[in-house]
Amino acid sequence: MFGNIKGVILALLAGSVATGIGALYSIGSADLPVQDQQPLRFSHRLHAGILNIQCQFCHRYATQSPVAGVPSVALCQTCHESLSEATPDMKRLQIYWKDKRPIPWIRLQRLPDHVYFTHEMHLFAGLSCTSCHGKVDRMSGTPRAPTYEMGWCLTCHEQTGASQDCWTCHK
Amino acid sequence: MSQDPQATDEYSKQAASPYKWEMVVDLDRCSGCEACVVACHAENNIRISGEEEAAEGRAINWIRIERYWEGDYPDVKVKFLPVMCQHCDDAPCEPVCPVYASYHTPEGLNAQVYNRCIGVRYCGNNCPYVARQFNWFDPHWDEPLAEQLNPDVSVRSGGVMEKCTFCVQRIRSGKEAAHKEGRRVRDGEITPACVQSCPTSALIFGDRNDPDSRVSHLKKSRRGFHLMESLGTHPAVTYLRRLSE
Amino acid sequence: MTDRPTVWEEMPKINRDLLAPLQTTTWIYFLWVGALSCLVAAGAGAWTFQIQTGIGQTDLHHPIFWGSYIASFVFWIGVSHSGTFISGVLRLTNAEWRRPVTRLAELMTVVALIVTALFVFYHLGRVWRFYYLIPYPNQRELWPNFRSPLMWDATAIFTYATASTIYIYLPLIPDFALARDRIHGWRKSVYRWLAIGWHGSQAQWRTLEMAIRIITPLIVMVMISVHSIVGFDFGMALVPAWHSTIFAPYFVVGAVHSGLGMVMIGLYVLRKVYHLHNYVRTEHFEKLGKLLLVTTLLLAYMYFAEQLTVWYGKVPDHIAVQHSLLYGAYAVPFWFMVSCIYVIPLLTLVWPRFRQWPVGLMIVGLIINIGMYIERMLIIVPPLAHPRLSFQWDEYFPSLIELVILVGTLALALLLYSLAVKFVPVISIWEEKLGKKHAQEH
Amino acid sequence: MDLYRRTLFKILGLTAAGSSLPGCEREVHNLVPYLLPDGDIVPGVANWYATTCQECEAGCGTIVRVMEGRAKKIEGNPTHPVNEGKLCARGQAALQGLYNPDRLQGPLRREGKRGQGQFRPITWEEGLSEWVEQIRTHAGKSAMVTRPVTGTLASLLTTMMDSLSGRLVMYESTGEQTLRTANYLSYGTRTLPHYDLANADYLLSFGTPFLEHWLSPVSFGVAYGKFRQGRPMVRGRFIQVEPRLSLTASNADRWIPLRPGTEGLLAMGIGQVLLRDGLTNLSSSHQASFHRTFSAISLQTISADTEVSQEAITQIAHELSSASAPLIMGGGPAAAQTNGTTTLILINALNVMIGAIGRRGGLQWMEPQDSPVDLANPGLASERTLMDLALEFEQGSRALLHLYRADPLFTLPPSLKFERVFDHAQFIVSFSPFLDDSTLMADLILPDHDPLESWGDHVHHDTTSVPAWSVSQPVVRALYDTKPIGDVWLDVAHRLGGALGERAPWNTFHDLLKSRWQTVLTKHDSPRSFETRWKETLQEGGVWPSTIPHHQISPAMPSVTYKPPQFLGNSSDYPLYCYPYPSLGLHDGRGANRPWLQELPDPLTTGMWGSWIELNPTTAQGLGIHPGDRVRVTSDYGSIDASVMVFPGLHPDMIAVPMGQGHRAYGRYAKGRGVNPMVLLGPNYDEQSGSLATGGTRVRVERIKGGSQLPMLEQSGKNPVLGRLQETGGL
Repeated sequence: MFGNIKGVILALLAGSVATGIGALYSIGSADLPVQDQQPLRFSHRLHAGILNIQCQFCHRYATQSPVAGVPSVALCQTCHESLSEATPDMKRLQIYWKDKRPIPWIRLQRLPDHVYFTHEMHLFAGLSCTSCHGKVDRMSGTPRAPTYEMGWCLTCHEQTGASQDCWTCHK
Repeated sequence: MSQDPQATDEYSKQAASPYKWEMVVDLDRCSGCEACVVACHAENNIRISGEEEAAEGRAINWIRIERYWEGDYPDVKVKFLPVMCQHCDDAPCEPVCPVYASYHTPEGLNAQVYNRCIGVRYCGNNCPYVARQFNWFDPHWDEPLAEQLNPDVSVRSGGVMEKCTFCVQRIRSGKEAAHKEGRRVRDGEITPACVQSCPTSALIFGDRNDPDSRVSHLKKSRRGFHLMESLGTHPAVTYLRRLSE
Repeated sequence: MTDRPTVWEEMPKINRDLLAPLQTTTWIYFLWVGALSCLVAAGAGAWTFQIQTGIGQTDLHHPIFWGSYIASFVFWIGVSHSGTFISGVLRLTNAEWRRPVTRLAELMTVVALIVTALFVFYHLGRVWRFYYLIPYPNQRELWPNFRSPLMWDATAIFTYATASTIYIYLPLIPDFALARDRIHGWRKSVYRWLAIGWHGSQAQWRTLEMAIRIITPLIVMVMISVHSIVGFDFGMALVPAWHSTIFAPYFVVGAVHSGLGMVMIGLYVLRKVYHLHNYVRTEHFEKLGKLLLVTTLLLAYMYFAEQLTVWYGKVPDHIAVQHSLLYGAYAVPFWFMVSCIYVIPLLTLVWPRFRQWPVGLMIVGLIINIGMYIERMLIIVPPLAHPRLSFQWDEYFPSLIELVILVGTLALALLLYSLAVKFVPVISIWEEKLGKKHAQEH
Repeated sequence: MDLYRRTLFKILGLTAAGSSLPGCEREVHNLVPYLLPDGDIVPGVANWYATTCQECEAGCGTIVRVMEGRAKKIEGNPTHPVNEGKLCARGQAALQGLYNPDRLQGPLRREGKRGQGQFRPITWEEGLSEWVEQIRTHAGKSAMVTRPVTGTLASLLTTMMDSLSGRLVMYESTGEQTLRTANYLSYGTRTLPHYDLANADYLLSFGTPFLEHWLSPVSFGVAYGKFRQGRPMVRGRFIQVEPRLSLTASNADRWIPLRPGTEGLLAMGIGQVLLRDGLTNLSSSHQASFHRTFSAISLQTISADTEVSQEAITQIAHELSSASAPLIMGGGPAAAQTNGTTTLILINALNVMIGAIGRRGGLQWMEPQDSPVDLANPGLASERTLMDLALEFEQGSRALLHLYRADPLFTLPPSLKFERVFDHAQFIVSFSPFLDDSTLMADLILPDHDPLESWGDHVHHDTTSVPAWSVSQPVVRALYDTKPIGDVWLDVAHRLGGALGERAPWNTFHDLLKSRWQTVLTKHDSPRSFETRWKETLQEGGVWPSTIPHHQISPAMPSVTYKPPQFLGNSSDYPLYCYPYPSLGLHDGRGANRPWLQELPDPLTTGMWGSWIELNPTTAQGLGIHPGDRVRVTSDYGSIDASVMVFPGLHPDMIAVPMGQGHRAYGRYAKGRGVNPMVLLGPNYDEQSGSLATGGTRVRVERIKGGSQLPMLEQSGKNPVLGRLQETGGL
């Protein structure tokens, strides 16, 4: 009897501690709802993969700005002007262009306000887009890294010898 | 201006930073005009506390001009003392933080990581300069005042300690620019908002590791002193005494 | 002398008397618990409001970053020392008269510790991030800062809570077994579970006594260290009038002082309510009164030493604080506090006749605790209110929300204690019997 | 500095007004890409645009940090000669004018009775046609009250009001009208000199609040820094003479308090000693006239009346003569008395005696320069002129009132009865972007753009060492349905047609501005095209020559007799002098709707978000008043209630009250906050300049029930014992 109760207590304790630690371990703040309902279906696999367009052709501010930038409708139009409106999505693009309206893309990559991140310095350090964003050229929708949590950033900073000072990334 | 190639080598090493930031406050120049106060508010998204909170003693100022009266009429004198975080090398606020929200950067800055802070406020007690300010509530800006907020600086939520950062966002972008050109930051290239705005140039900012920088020269001035030197906090802010008769 | 009943004859009566609170409940008790629950609900509501809107619901502002929550934290942890000190020290010194007092005091320790922990949470600016304080592996690869006295504090309190739970539990096992055998209904199974198979064999008694003998000196050491560390929270800081070596011992003695006062109150009330006059006798009050006189003198000595040093030293930062206490903004509470914790106890307790008067001793205990609460506030607020830059000097008084939370938490402590009394025999039955046996043997 | 300049110009872009910017998208979950790429704009990277500060008349050059179409920060333009990259608190708070939550978002028409504050939104077409109708109805009866404007806008407004036979009145409550009058009498020019503080080694200032708001405070601030610590081995010495220890005085090496209004007398005493001890460098022709003026009153009497000891007077005189580059400035409270002009003439004469005229480290006038725009400055109006205007409205010769960023109902004492204008005006049009106290009375509100959304220029002809012409450009797109005042007037000119239409052939104010600048920028036969030069001008923020010859002034000693100041109210009922002073942040009240400035602690009392009455500690004690007590200040003209702050640096016979609060309207931050000390003032004028003698009213102070602590930065101020220097490591 004595042993039994001890066992139960221990099991309960161990269980709750493990669950608690597990929950606390992964707790973070950078998550966004994973939804990919963009105003028009855009395929990175098609553009970056099959057509082999370089990332920075569209995301053209990546080397000079903290943000990589979303291409303007005008930039889409440089190619799409000469293409026939084959799909409904391409037709939708034309409507935006004719209405002179920007496309209200839904944001999937975002860091919390307390994080300072700059594409500029990461590209300057020689990182490629895929190091963080994954194999974009194989993703049909909008690519999204599994997580942009602090531990994930730190792993790379540790490996590459980049600064691990808090104020490098926290603002 | 240091063009020493070794300096660049040093920068590529991560262990020690080549910079030690220092501010000099020349009390003989300071006129107490408070341009720095508004500059700091504009640059650092400091909340508008409002009348009620201000009356409670909760108005947040990363830099404040303390005013001390001396003597009685007609021999009255006023002394102004701009006080901001002194970025002490032996900062009393750092060891007491239970979660490392307050810590020392390799560049000699006394950092506060807002999202790590849980608001025990021990650091605030332990700062002899009362430089640390606390967000008692979530901040609020009447629309569209929030359009002005600086995207380079976080908006601090309620329950978080904050204080002067020497405008770390400006330091960061200054270093990035220098790093891309493979050189050291030049003297005067980085100016915190208060230093930039100060009409009388009472505030000077620079790298104390650079022997030719203005702060390195001014630090050696015979007028120089540190606030509460006896506490041994080794501040990175040097005051230059106001001369009087 | 011969017609006096033997221990063995007295046993059933002891069992009956001391298990009575567990078995019978009056409507007054329900009223009392109901009233306390309302207060607790009000406190909970106030805390929820504070979390929702912000810690600014307190009257705190810079430079007074700590106020009534920390003062209450210190106060309650002081109260928690009563149990350990009385039962621990008295057990160590084999003081026979301790027997009816220990359990009651140990219960206070546990209740006070629960309340103490709550104040830490009230105080946090972002309480929903409290887990940053816990050392555990996490994806951020961050640990808490063990250089911070607050982490020492958290560790010490956690240790103390664990140790005192064990400490109160061990002597409870035989009593739980007794309750298991005497009480029916749903509680029986709980008692059975808690009694972990106690059947009073020689081996079990030997083990229990050994365990108590080991843990008693340990818990006394933990107790001293815990309150020293609470003292370090202040003593380690650079705040004028905090930065002092006397804080650690002073806090320990102060804790015992208010703890003894609290025990005095508890003892009187329980004796009155549960008619325990046979067990809690005037002799116990007298002994406790003597102890209280000792702590009064010790505390007054330390306080005097500290204030004299400041006064003679004339360091401006420290003098500013002392001035505000002696004849400045805090003079009224200061002198009130001095009367409460030094003057009144001293003037009353020195009289042997007074020490024979339980009501008077209870009132002195109450006064001491009121005084000690104010003393905690005066330790924290005036030094914070007088930073070295006199431009920032300020004053503080708890806000309504703070007061509601404080009262709610006091109600919670009383509620927990009242509930515990319904569940745990307030006087250690087997120790009482053992005492009787010893008394007869001698 | 050179280095900074180079990197700066890389980032100083051209105006953002024309480019396609994302709208005010609030949804953070949406990414809004540009429809059309804009070469200048990189998302996430700040652009800086040069423009001109319009928060006060100094017109400092500024650069504005703009990110994704929003203005983030205003800093001084490092190349601008006026402020050399620096900017004061008020200039930086201009952002809160742009993003003020209480800005008017489109034209409004009054509903209900005048002054009730009920307005209905209308379209610009409705508003403009009604206005044109009113101009036609009240032909020749227009009047316009504006804050001082310069440059193209000034010339446009002048032209317009000329054509309409209207009257244009530029008014500023701290316009230093007295100084201009005195300078005209002493030096023969109304242009204010450049005070070469940076190169002076001794400054004697009679009340000038040059570090707060006087003339060009940032420019003075820059010079003050150099005056103190800018030269090796030379530290300028600074004496300030005034009855209240102002922020400027608190920086002085010595503050000499004196009886209010006796500054001229003290100047006379100093001059007397200079002449007596032969310390002047006057030509013999001058000697006699100076002697006559300065020896009229004995030194003893002077000392008794001013309350400044003879030793002090003598010492100052000797210090002046032994300094190598002494400078004397007068203004502020010294000018705000009935004898203001006389006082300043005497101070001017002192400058002549010490040879400061035209000297390095003295007073310098620049040679009048060709300006890109007409120097058609109609001159600032004094309060007397405003009274004339009020009379015209009363008599019916004026009927249509235009208001442009002037708030006379707030800034003028009610005792002047300026509301007569509003009572008699048939129709009132306001161009104010805010519903201020005067605009509240308007029939039609046609809100102007914010300065940061508008084109404009600024001519610096006073107080600068070099002439400068600055431009303003829109740094952000207009937030609301407002129209720049220049465009509105041009539009109306076209609608009215006729001669007026011919005189205004431009479609927009921008066209007008460019055409004005074309004449100047191409005048100096620059090989480059105007467009290139114009772009450069916009990038640099204006044009300014590096050096110019100084203008020679031949000063005169006008015959003046010192007259003691006259006060309204007898000394037995009203024992104290009332001294309203412009607040550092709110100035005359225009900053009151900016929360940064409301929360900016007054540097001396550290009060925020309200009004207070300053009393000398001894006076307060005598009246049984404690800090924080509520008091009523009463004059013959009105009364105000506020709480007391004890102020050690105040003449015991005075009370001081900061201006800027007590608005009836002007948005949520200003409305109903504090009290307006102008209520107390009576119609007392300086005879020669027609300026209101703001220091010329007597008051009494009584304790009333209640008492509330004003928000203060100095928290120890709650306790009068505290607040003195304890330990600061020895400043």
